[in-house]
Amino acid sequence: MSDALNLDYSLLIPEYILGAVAVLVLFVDIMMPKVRKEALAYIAAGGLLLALVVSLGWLDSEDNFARLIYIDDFTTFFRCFFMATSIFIVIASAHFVEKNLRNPGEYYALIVISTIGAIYMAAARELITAYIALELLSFSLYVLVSFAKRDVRSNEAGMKYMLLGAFASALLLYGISFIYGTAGSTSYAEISAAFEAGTSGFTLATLLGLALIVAGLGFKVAAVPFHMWTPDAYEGAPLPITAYLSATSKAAGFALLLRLFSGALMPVIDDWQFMVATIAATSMVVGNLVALQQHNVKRLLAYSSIGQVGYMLMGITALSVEVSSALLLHMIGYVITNLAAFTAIIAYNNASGAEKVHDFRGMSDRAPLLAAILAVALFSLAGMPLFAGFLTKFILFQSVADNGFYWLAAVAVVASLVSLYYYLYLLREMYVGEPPERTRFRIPLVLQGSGVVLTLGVFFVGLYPAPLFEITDDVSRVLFGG
Amino acid sequence: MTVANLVFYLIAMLAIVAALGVVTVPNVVHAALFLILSLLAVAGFYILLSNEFLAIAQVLIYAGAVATIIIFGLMLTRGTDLPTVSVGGQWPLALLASGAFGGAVAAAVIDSTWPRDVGEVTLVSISDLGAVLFKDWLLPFEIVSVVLLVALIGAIMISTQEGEA
Amino acid sequence: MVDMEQAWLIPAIPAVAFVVLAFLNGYLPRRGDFIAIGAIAAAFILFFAVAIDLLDQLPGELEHNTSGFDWLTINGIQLLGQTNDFVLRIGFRVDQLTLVMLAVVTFVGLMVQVYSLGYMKGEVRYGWYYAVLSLFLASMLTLVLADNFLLLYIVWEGVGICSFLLIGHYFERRSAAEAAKKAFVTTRLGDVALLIGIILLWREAGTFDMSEIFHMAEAGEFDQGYLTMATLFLFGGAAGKSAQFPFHVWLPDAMEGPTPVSALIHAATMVVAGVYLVARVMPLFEASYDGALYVVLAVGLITTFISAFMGLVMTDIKRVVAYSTLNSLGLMMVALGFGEAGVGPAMLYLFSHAFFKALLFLACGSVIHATEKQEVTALGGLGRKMPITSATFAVGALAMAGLVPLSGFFAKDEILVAAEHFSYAPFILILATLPITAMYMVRVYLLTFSGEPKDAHAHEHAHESPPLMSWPLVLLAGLAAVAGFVVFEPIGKAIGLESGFLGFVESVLVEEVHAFEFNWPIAIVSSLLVGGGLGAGVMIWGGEAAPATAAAARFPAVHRLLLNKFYVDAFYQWAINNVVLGFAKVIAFFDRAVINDTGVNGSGEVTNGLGFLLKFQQTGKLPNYALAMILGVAVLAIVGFSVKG
Amino acid sequence: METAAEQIPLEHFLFAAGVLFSIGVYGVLSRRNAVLILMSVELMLNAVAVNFVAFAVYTDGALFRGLIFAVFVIIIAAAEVGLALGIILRVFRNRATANVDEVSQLKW
Amino acid sequence: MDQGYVLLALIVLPMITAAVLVVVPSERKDIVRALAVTVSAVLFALSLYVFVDYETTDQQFSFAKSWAWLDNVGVLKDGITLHLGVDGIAATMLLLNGIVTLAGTLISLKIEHKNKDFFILFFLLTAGVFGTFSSLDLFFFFFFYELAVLPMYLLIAIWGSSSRFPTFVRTKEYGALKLMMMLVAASVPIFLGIFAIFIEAGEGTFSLPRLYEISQNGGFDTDFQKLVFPLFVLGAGCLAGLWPFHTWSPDGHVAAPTAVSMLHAGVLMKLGAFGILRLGIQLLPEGAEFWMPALVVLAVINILYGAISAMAQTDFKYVIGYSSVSHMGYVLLGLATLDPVGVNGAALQMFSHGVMTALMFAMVGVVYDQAHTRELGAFGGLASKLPLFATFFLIAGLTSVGLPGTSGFVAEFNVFVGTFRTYPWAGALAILGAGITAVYMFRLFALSFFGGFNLSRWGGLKDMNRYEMAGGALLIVFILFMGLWPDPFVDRISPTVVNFLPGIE
Repeated sequence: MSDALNLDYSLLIPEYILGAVAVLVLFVDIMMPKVRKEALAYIAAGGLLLALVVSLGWLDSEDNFARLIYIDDFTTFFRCFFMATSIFIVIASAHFVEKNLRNPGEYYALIVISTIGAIYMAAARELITAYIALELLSFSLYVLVSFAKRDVRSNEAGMKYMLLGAFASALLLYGISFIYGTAGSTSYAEISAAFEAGTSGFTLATLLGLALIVAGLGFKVAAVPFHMWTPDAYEGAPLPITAYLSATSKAAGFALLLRLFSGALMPVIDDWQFMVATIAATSMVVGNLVALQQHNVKRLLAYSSIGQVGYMLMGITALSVEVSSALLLHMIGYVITNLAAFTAIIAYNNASGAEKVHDFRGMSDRAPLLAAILAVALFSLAGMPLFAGFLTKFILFQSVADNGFYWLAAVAVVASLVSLYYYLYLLREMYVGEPPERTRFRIPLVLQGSGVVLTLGVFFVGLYPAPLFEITDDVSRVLFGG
Repeated sequence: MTVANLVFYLIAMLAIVAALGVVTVPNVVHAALFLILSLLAVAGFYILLSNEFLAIAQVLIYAGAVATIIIFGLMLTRGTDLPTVSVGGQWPLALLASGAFGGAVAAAVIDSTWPRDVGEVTLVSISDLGAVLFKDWLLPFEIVSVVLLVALIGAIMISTQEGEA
Repeated sequence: MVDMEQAWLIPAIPAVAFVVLAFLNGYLPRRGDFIAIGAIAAAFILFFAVAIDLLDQLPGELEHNTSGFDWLTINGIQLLGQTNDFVLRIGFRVDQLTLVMLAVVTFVGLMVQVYSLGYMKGEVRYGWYYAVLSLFLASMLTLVLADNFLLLYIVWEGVGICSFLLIGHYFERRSAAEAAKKAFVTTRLGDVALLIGIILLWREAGTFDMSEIFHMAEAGEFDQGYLTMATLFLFGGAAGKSAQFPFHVWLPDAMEGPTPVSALIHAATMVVAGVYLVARVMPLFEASYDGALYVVLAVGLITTFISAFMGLVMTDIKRVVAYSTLNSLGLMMVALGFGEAGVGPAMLYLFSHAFFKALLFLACGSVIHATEKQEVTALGGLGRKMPITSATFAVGALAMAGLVPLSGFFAKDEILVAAEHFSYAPFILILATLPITAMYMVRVYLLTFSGEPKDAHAHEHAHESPPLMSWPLVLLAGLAAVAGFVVFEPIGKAIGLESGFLGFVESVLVEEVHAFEFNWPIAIVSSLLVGGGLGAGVMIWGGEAAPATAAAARFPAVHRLLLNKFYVDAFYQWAINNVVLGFAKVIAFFDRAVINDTGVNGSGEVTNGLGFLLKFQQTGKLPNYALAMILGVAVLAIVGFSVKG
Repeated sequence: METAAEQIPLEHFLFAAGVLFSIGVYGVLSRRNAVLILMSVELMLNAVAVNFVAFAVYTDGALFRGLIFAVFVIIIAAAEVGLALGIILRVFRNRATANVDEVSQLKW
Repeated sequence: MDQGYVLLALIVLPMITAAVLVVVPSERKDIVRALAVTVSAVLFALSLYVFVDYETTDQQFSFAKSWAWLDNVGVLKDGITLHLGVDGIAATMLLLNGIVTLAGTLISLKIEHKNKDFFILFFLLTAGVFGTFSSLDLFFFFFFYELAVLPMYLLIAIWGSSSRFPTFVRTKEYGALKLMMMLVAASVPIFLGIFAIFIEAGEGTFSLPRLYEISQNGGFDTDFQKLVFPLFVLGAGCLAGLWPFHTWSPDGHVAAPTAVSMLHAGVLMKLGAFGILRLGIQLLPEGAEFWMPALVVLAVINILYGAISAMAQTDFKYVIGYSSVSHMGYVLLGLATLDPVGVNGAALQMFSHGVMTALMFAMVGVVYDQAHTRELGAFGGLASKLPLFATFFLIAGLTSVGLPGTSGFVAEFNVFVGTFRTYPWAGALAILGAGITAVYMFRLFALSFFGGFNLSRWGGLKDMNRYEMAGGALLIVFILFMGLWPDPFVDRISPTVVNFLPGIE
């Protein structure tokens, strides 16, 4: 550690922009009460977009800040990814927040701030930074989940999420402390180097540390059996936040997992591989089975996301350059799809207050475009062709099978079949069920537009994945230092 | 057995007993007081580990601020109930699980061959710590400040009464 | 000049007529009936051309008697150990058997079509009727011309479907619809056997060509047991088409069709296709175990016997004639059961039967046309009102009974001769049926044409049929009377058959043919029996028919047994309703309850149920969640530890 | 003079932290009051901090990253308490209970 | 122009049409109809062109062309190429799909309810089918295979119809759900099989021609083949209605709207058989030889079971539905013989059954849309009031019975011959099945078309409109075409069959 640290603050400009945006939003909210609150959403979206564009400046760079965070293509990729996600969430929130929530300034500010946390989770190559970034994201989410103050379900969800999150943090930290103790460092590269030399003196301590880390991160990404907060938080949280949970929170968890496991823990892959395989398999099975019994759309999508986590964890299990690029591709596809689904649900909820599956009865008559968007998203989630889900699942499963986890891929394929049933259940209500009345809802153009863009994204990933796949492949190579 | 050892055992005993108190006594206020005790004992560990800064921080932040907030919290959430609570129905399972967990930790600790005699246990002076913290670790520090900001905003936003009617 | 190579034209012309009529009958004057008649007339003329060409070449090897083209070819497959082509061929071939059949089909076809001009006038779907009739003739002519089994099978089905369509011509009548269905399905069961037999033969021979297969059979290239099995399957098809026991039930019901159809299809031509087939494949029977022929013999005998008795009690004139057809068909099968020796007599019977049976049906049609009744209980005394019909019917009936010197006499006598050569048992059994046959023919004649009219109204309106209908009757009657004489060598020579009819037919099978000899003793015995039968018939039904009623009253069980057709139909109906449909219902229930509701829905429900059970892990209580997490850590640690070893 | 740390083996601290952590786990699993659960979590976090400091002192003397980690853990823990109490308070306001067994409207 | 674009056009054109339809205002039903008919006609013309222009050459696949779609990224060392091409069987199947699509479109012109949405899904289905038949790449094969299943749920659940029986009800939602779930379940083993093939081949390629080469060079050892082959047979077999995984077929087809029944029973079930051929027999010949006797047994069960079940049905469409199960048994049997004649027959039967069953469903639709019942006993004498309809149906029924002169005979006969060469007992039972077919078909005729016509109840029934007539006539033309002149079909199919069945016997 003799050579001087690079403390080039310009590397952090996108995050500074985000911070400034957050403050600006708060400021506008407090100081300019006459501004329509919807405008806050667009200010936030604009700021995020600016930061996104700026962050593209670091394309193909290989730089680091104090060896804590690395501004490489992986980071740039996730910067863009998280910011884009937040843009869509913010836009989708505009009408919802206006209608259902107070304190819009805090709401948007927290979303923007949490994006910083997510980005640093992906960028960090050092445990302390990674942990703190994770807490930044988590804290924001705790607040956002319980944002509907007068809604008892939101409070309850927030409390459960918060307390269990703290509990999981403690487990994670304890695990990290053992890894720190055995490897003697918190830097990924040094941990990797230390483990490369062998863990003979610390067999059990390493295992315990790994188990705790898997558990702690498993909580963040909602893997069974650390998933229990997920359905409750999804159901209790305001709808856009549910979407945010299912997109950014999950993706950030995987970004961290990818960095950590590929950068630091690869030498002990034999130790954790089957741990991850176990929770991957149980997540796929339990998530998809329990989803069969859900009648609340948010809860249904929560369980469905648990199943999806299972698929993605397979990618961690059989971690390699190929699998990680497939995993990233799947993640992009999944997030785009999920955002499309939630955009449609949020827009429909704004108009009708629908939340239960049977509330969606006759959606195709009352809001045909939204129904189509949701249908596309559901088919994509179920892994049907034309849409992102088919391709990304195919490549992910294929990669996993090719990397020695054929049985896991088999479980995934079957679980994926089960998932089709509950997506069809929702589809049926949307298209076959008779609506209570036939009048059409007026849906704001912004939401329609955002939904259409996301739907086109779903098609894009499903039909022309080459550009994205090349990007994720490059990113994965960066991850594995190739 | 050196004095240091003896002191360690005493502090450890204190910390553990107090911790047990936290998780077992029925009266919540007593539990909170036990927590303060336990946290103070942990501060003792830090002193043993030659880290006064951390000990001070522990006492100030935890035993001072945190414990106070918690007691406030207890008071505010007491409602009509007596400040006593019974243990949850799953305590036997909890005991088993935590016991097993402790066993696993013990096994892991025993199994490992830690570098026993580190010739150079360094005293970290507050100035060293400060220098490193605000230079090498500035980024996490900044992030933590944002975390605190978030917690602040969140706590205020969520617990305020305004406009509730 | 048309020679045998152009024999395919004979069926082609009616086929074209069918296509024209099927699509255009609505746009043609008279619905295009003239096209159909013109087509069959042309075919009839062509028949003479072909016949002349064939007869020119006899005796001796037939040349230029084949024509056709490959219909479907699969190149280069491994067949019988060598790379070969799988060829399906549309091929035509003319020989002596074919010629007999062509004569019958074209002539009767022409007669019936002309007759129909009168009979079907003003009926529904008149044009369609002629179209199907043409299609039938095309198929039937192809059937007799086919040089390979595959083509034979194709048109075999073709005549079946035409039969179905024509029986069901008046499909608005439920009974007609049912009869059509019954006819098709019953014969179809025979066809299943036929197809199996054909493919079995192909499997060993590698070809569908008949003469090749016959050569191989004669050369003993087949395993005899295998050949017997295949041949019997072929016979199954023949039995179905020729309404042999146990497939005989469809034929009487087929009388629901228009009467000319009954005359053409269910008397003269289609139903004898089975007989033709057995005659055609006689080399295979000869090369098989003897049992194969015994089966034919037995089936023929049973058919002859039961139908003779059933004919006695039926009251529908068409049905009586239908049972007489069964009777005749049985007799032909019996003849074929004698082997090569029986082919000649069988074909002779087929030949003459075509005329007198067509005649009988057309005469029945004339009666029905005049009275719109067909129950003998509603007829009677028509002899004076319809003299031509009455006379021609009498000729037909007597020919059927086998009275000297009508055609039936010679035909039946030749069979008796062959039987006597073969064995005494069938000989005596055949003799026993003769008086019965005579009796019911007399009965139906008397009840219809003599005595007092039972339905005055019908009788009053009755009148002789128009010339278009009566002329075919007369022509057929003439032939029914004299057709038998072709057995005599001089007469045969006169029409070009070198050694008489029998020798002509036989020459298709064997090099040396027997010279025809009239067998006086058998002729006398049979004539006595026929005469006795006729006499008894006149005595019983000539007056008040009291003896018949008395007999019926005396033996009610027997009467009922006969009236109910030996309960065979009833048994079939019962079996279909209870066994077949019952089984089908069981299968359908199994499909629904076991495979679908248990297997398919069940697996879905189990999955759903697992979800139901699993969802209760989500208790909503925070400490439980935390416990699950700790347990999860434990599991992970255990997994990690056990993998690590 | 030997510092105290030099006289006490690392394992002792680890054991002590382990016991504290397990007690914290027990508290989280068995307590019904949300605030008490929070307190138990604080115990766990303290144990973690002890672990970090011990490791820092015994194995990472030059860079003492564990120490830094412990500082951050303490800060975060404090923030956590504040935020968690805010949320618990909100639940209590709306439901008049802080008993986690009773706050179970969201389930299945 | 490069011929390869024809196949691409067949796949892309319906997709583009679907996309264009999305932006057509849903009130303009006339535009939707005009567009649908035009595109279907073009598709038909293109498929006919492929069929006519197909020539047997030394090359395995005609019209072949490939487009790089994914480069060699990640696990795909060879990338994924959109490789299209047809052999003789695929060319025939493309024609079949072209025919049925056009006929189905014509029949569906009368749909009023959300006809835009209907045609969007309908064309997606079509694209999937065209794609599966012409894909020479495992990935795209599977892609299009699933695409063909994708629209089924909505098509059935929205435009379908429920059936009520005295003791139970089969709702359209149930039929749709079951069909969808079972078919996607069936793709699970195919998916796994593709994984296995991909891994075992070890070249990171999905290209079928390359995999065939690997297979011929012994790249897949016998044990592997034995293990993986059943995956393909079970998966693809389910789509082909293999007993006991057939129950989606009657219920699904009955519930489906007319055009969907036509396309699904007519073409989609062939995808299953085609899958067995492409993935099973061609890729894993040794596995095929090992497992085929088992498939023979199942196929015979299919034939008899389907036929017997059909006898007990009282609903028009259920009779046809079960007859499809029975007829697909012939296809499976033909394939299972691994005999050139038998496989040839199976391919012919795929075409024949496709056209014939489409015609039957189309005709049932004609009456059902007016009468709103399909109870066999409810009708009678339809032939006198709706003669044209009855004639069309009769032709379809006779084809199903395997009457010579119709395509059914040509196909079934080849199957029988092939079976008799290899498994005579199975051949005999199969022919018996054809006999039973006659029983239920003629029972249906006699009950519904013949007998007296109930003028008071059904006086309002009208015969086919001209579009229905055109659709039906199109199908009949091909029934008779193949029945009377099968050589064009056999010329295309049999060299293909002989080509990939060289090692057998």
